[in-house]
Amino acid sequence: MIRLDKICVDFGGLRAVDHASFEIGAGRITGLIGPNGAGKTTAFNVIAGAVRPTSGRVILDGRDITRLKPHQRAAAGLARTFQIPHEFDRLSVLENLMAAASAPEGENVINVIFRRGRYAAEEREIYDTARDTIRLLELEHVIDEKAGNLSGGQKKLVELGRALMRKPKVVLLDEIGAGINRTLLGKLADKILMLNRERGLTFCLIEHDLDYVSKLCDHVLVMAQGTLLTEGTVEAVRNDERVIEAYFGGGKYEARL
Amino acid sequence: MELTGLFFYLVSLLILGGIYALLCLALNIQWGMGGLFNAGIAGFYGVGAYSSAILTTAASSRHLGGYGLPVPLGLVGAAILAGLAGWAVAKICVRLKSDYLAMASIGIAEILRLVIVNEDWLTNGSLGVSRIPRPLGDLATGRMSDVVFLGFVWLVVLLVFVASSRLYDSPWGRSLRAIRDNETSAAAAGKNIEKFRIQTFVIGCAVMGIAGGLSAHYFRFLSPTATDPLLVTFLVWVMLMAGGSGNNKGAILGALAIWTLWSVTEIFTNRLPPEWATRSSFIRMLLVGLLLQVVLQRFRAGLIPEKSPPVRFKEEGPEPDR
Amino acid sequence: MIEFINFYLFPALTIGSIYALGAVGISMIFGILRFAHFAHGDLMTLGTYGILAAAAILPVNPLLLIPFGMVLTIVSALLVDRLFYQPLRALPTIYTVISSFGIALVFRSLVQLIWGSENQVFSTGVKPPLVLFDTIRVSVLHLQAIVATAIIAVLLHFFLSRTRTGRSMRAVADDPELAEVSGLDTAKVVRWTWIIGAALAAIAGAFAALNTSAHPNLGWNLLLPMFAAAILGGIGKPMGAMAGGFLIGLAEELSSYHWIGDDALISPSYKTAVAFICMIALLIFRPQGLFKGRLL
Amino acid sequence: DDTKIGVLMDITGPIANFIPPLQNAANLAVKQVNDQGGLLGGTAVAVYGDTTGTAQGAVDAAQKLVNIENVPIVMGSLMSGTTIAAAEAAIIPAGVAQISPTATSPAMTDLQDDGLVFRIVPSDNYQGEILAKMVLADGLDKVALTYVNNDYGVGIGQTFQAAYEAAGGTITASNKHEEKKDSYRSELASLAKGEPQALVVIAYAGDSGGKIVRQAIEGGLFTKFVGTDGLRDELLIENVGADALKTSFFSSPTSPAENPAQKTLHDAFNAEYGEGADKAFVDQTYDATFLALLAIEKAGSTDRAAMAQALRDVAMAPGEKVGPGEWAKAVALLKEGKDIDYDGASGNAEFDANGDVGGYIGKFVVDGDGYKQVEIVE
Amino acid sequence: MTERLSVTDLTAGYGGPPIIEDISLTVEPGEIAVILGPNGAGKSTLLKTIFALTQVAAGSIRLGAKELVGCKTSALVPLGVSAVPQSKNVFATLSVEENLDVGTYAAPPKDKAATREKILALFPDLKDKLGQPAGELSGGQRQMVAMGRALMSEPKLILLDEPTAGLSPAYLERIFDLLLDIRKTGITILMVEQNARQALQIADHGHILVAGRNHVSGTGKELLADEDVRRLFLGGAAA
Ligand SMILES: Nc1ncnc2c1ncn2[C@@H]1O[C@H](COP(=O)(O)OP(=O)(O)OP(=O)(O)O)[C@@H](O)[C@H]1O
Ligand SMILES: Nc1ncnc2c1ncn2[C@@H]1O[C@H](COP(=O)(O)OP(=O)(O)OP(=O)(O)O)[C@@H](O)[C@H]1O
Ligand SMILES: [Mg+2]
Ligand SMILES: [Mg+2]
Repeated sequence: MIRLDKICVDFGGLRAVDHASFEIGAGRITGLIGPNGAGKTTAFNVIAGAVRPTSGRVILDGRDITRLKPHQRAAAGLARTFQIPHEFDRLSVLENLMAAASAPEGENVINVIFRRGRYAAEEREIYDTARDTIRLLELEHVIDEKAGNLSGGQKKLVELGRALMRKPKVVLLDEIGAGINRTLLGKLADKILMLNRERGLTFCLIEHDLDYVSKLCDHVLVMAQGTLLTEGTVEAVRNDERVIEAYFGGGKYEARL
Repeated sequence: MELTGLFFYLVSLLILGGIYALLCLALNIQWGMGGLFNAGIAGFYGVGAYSSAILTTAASSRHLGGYGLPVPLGLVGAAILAGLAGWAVAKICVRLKSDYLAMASIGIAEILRLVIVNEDWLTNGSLGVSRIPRPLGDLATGRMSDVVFLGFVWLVVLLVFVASSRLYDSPWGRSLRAIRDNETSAAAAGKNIEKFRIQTFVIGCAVMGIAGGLSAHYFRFLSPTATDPLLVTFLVWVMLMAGGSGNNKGAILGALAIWTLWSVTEIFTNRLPPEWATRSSFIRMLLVGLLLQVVLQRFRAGLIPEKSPPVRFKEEGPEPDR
Repeated sequence: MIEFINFYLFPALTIGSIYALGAVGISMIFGILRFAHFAHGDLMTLGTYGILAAAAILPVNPLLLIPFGMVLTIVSALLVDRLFYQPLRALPTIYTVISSFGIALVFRSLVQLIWGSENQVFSTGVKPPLVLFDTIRVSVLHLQAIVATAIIAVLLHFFLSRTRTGRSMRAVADDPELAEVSGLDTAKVVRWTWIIGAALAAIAGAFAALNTSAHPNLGWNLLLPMFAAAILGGIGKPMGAMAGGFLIGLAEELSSYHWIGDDALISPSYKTAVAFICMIALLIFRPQGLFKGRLL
Repeated sequence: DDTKIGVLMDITGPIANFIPPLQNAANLAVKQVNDQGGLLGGTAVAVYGDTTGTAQGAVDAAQKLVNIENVPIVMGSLMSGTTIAAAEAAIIPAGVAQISPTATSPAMTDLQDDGLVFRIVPSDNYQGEILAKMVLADGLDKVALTYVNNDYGVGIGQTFQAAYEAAGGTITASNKHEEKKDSYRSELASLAKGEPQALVVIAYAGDSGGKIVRQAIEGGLFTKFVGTDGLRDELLIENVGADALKTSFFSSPTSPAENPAQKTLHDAFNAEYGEGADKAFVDQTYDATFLALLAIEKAGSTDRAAMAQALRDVAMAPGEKVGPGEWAKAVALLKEGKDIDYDGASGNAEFDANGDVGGYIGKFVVDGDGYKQVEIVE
Repeated sequence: MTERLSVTDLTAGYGGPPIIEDISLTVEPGEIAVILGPNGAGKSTLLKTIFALTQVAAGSIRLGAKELVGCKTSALVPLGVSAVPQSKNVFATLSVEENLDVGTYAAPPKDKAATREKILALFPDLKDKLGQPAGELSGGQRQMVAMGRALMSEPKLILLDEPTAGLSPAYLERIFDLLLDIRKTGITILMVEQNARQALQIADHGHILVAGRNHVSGTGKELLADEDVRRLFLGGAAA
């Protein structure tokens, strides 16, 4: 589905991503883990077009999208969330979600001024989808709150909600779990599994909570220092010496119950 | 003060108020919806004013012209040329963040002003363009022609109001406000930021051009004194903020309220004792400056604050519920 | 060459000094309080008239009276901030911008009410310029302005990089709320911003008025190039603003030098445009300013 | 009873610094009227309108004068841009007469004004041509020219250039400069090329004109200057000193030599305000105001329709001469049914069909702290 | 010289209806207390209220004998209170070095160089980033800078809003180890966590906030063992 081909990203003197090559398989839920500063977010940014790689190519469904702008990639079916929430702070939660939808008729100036009937049906559908998504995210009680006034975790949920509004083929989730209550996160994981199974959506998620990763992902990529360290099933990766050293530490505070 | 006098003063107040209302609506599209900090309103206003003036006047040896078009066509020309100027500016500057765009647009307006003042062949420089016709010129003469013109101006205001309300209350407007709030995330949601911003800027500038054109027809004479940033750019900003940015009704109300304030203060300062007569203008400026502070402190969010358009739907039926 | 030095370079540096001193305040206010202070030019005017008023009583070199102007501008700035800007701080900055625009009108009309609107000169008669090496003619005032600005630049640099208040300024400029959480007294930083900005505005006004004459529109007329200078230097970079001021001054004046052939490169009528073209070009190609200021 | 006259001036805005003496001039005329028996048997009151130096402000202020204050005649304004906009959009439609003291733009001539708009100052074209003659007569056949880029400077500057070159003079360099800059040294450096004998400066002493002269002297570029009424201002002497201007001369609209009107006015002005009679456009402003007051008196009422004709009647020959300050005399003559002819400090105010005046241009040189008229060109 | 933090009947919000109501809790010197709860429950609001960033409607907050309600935010650091906000917790344009330095302006540590060394030893990743603007760091690195800044002033009471959000398991371990360490020196710690299961293992006390009210309190062990708590707040069944 998405393939990174020898991607390098340089920030000034620092090479944040160093000849990284990996693939996010179609229809799968792939996990991307690695120590802080490994280059995971940067890799996402390269895929989504927010950062232009110094060298290398990004392939989506066999098509080279390295030169496309972020909005063109979004139109090609790519949706993403941001690690640090990027909400539309003066729009309400509902509007945040609706604004994220694609609305070809309603975003046409001529239609808007002269032919308003043209986008009514489209708008209705966007509205319904937004309501459903908000229900799922348990944000109904703040539906009319300005997104800028939400709590840190609620902003993350809105972040996820906007990505789901895009009707995407691939969704990149950057630490959606950090700051989300674990019980709710469990429910979201169920939803992601359902979307993956029923609609064939492809997911790639960066996460530090291994329980969550292992519940969702059958395949895990491990990045360290800008390159792919290893990949495999969660179990395999968990037991990999290099990964333990670079990433897990002693496992003193057990997350499992 | 006799009643007819009062009437005609009101007419003039509403004509200029209407022209300012157009400028405010235009700025509201750019700033209120799009977050584009245009501080060069005077430039686009000037382009519109001179375009319409040159297109509709008879030939003159002193400046370009002699097209003698009817006024409505002149205004269309004003909209197109100001829109084009806006497009060129937007092409270069639209990536800039708000305050930087402000500075760039101030600079561009100043450059446009210099062109107007210096390129005699085009605009007759500081000597100005005279004998600019009024629309429906033969319908009335003398003071009555102001009444006709008033109707004309407010018809334009109404059209622009309807159009901009539709823009505001639409997916287009919503996406625009989303871009205003967060560009990165709007791009990730598939919005072509550049396209949206250029559209916004051009629409706003075209309306500013129309406002400029209308004022040229109202003054019947156009010289660079009509494009002073103080009375065009800054005052319009004051009006929009006072009226409530992000709200079209607020924009119009703000324009009328502040213009009235600006104009009427002089009537009162003229009533000061004669020793003060020579200083009354400064007292008036002082008053305007202080009243502005009062407005800002008392009506923080403007007379009519920004309100997102309702997005509720009736449970059945596809029509938006307004 | 001599012509270039006498008629282009020194005047350009003088104008540059004036822009630079004004731009520092604009840049700092922009950086820390995050708004374009439209009353800054008129603050300059106010300072100038303060000095003028003192000069009417004390017949000494007006440069010695600059402290009077500084006191006036500092007090006015602090007062205005307290009464008008501060209550608006929680709102989007555009409100403060608009408010400062109204304050500009207030300052200007006060100057006109109190001192009248006619031009006023500090001293009459043409002062013979200093002649160096028989060929270089430079006015004493210009030298004073340039040297004073250089000294102020050094002091300012010292203040910003060595004192705790100076260094806190950068943190407050970055994120006032977090600065407050980190225990920095933002109110104090804001106060110092006004004090420095206003003091330098008075000095700039004094040089501008001495160079020509004082009138109520003095500062307003200088405002736009000073903004250009602040941006050129990078917002929130006082030292950059200094450099930006000089660059704008140089660009304006030197653009009409006959670099190629005998004709002015750019008609002097378009002098002001040069400043803006520089600024716009910079904004497009290097939006963080020449010296890497904050991206807004 | 109060009778109002409208006084429209660009009080705030770009030319604010010129205004105070002009307000004094207008107030002086009103005061003299009231001291000498009043207007229409009551008190004359000047109601000010501030154009803010912009077209919008001008129209707005004029609307208030004609509609709210109900004045029968408007004196003003000063800049051509504001004068014409006010006239076209507010004053002419209301059928009110208007007399501008200083609007020099040629566009004033062809206004479609139903004969309502007058001015007391010659069109730029006129002063420019006379100035060309004057410069050549002074033996200067190679000069540099700089004029300020506004209606005043461009009007006179361009006519001067054309007339001067047509009469055989050489302009070594000429440029148009922006107002309000701090340094004109780079312009001056290029103007000094080609060995001109003098620099012709068409600009205001209070703004670019004064700075240009000063910086030219400081830079050692020019020693001789030729200026117009905008530069002929005591401020200039104050600014650069009389010594530096010894060889310079200035042109300014004036009245015939035998007419002592100007001195009368200046004495009265300085007696009232201490100083300032010599400032640019004081004469014209006073005359225009006085004429407007005379016109009301002549019309015998504040009937707008009668104003334009009344203004012509009191301003133009034939008639018994009256001058500045002679209000009581004028009223007495009008009471007797006699025709009067006001000859003012700035000229004899003989309007042509367009409401323009021809007039006299005087040549002035610096004399002590002031200026002295040495010659008159017609 | 350490003091207890006691919050009594605290009601506060952002100008509208109160977000937290009648909250009472105490944290003894040298204790770690952790606040848990669903998103939007008011956890951050509680921390912000202690740090004088919201509007208090009722109640009191005492550090030892000193009443904190009514203090200015900037006055708290000199009193020995330090905070790490949940988001926007670094000065993005300042370098890492300067970010750490800012922590010392209001309350200079006894030995600045030594403190700085200690912090860099704790977060070795920051060592080669000292000159880099904090805005260019990865999410986890920012978290480290924010903690570092708060520790630079050697506080008596430290308020942490989700200090481990976005940190790798290895860093989570380090931070919790560190918290246990500094607790030993008598410093009081109050933190909000969503990595709740881990946090309860080091916490002396836990408080679960729901909809702005204190729902359950108990020792860390009690809460971990409580079946309802596990199911409703710790994602118990899911794992
Ligand atoms: N804009 C930038 N300029 C300079 N360096 C950057 C920039 N963005 C990221 N970096 C650096 O690149 C490296 C990789 O950052 P990245 O954000 O991809 O890490 P990450 O794997 O997502 O880490 P985390 O789990 O902490 O979020 C880091 O060392 C970071 O400091
Ligand atoms: N500045 C604000 N203005 C208005 N309401 C706010 C503001 N900040 C937060 N809120 C509201 O207060 C409630 C509690 O927010 P708070 O940030 O305290 O939650 P939290 O418990 O920290 O959640 P999370 O775990 O998601 O960070 C939320 O419903 C939020 O919408
Ligand atoms: Mg990351
Ligand atoms: Mg929180």
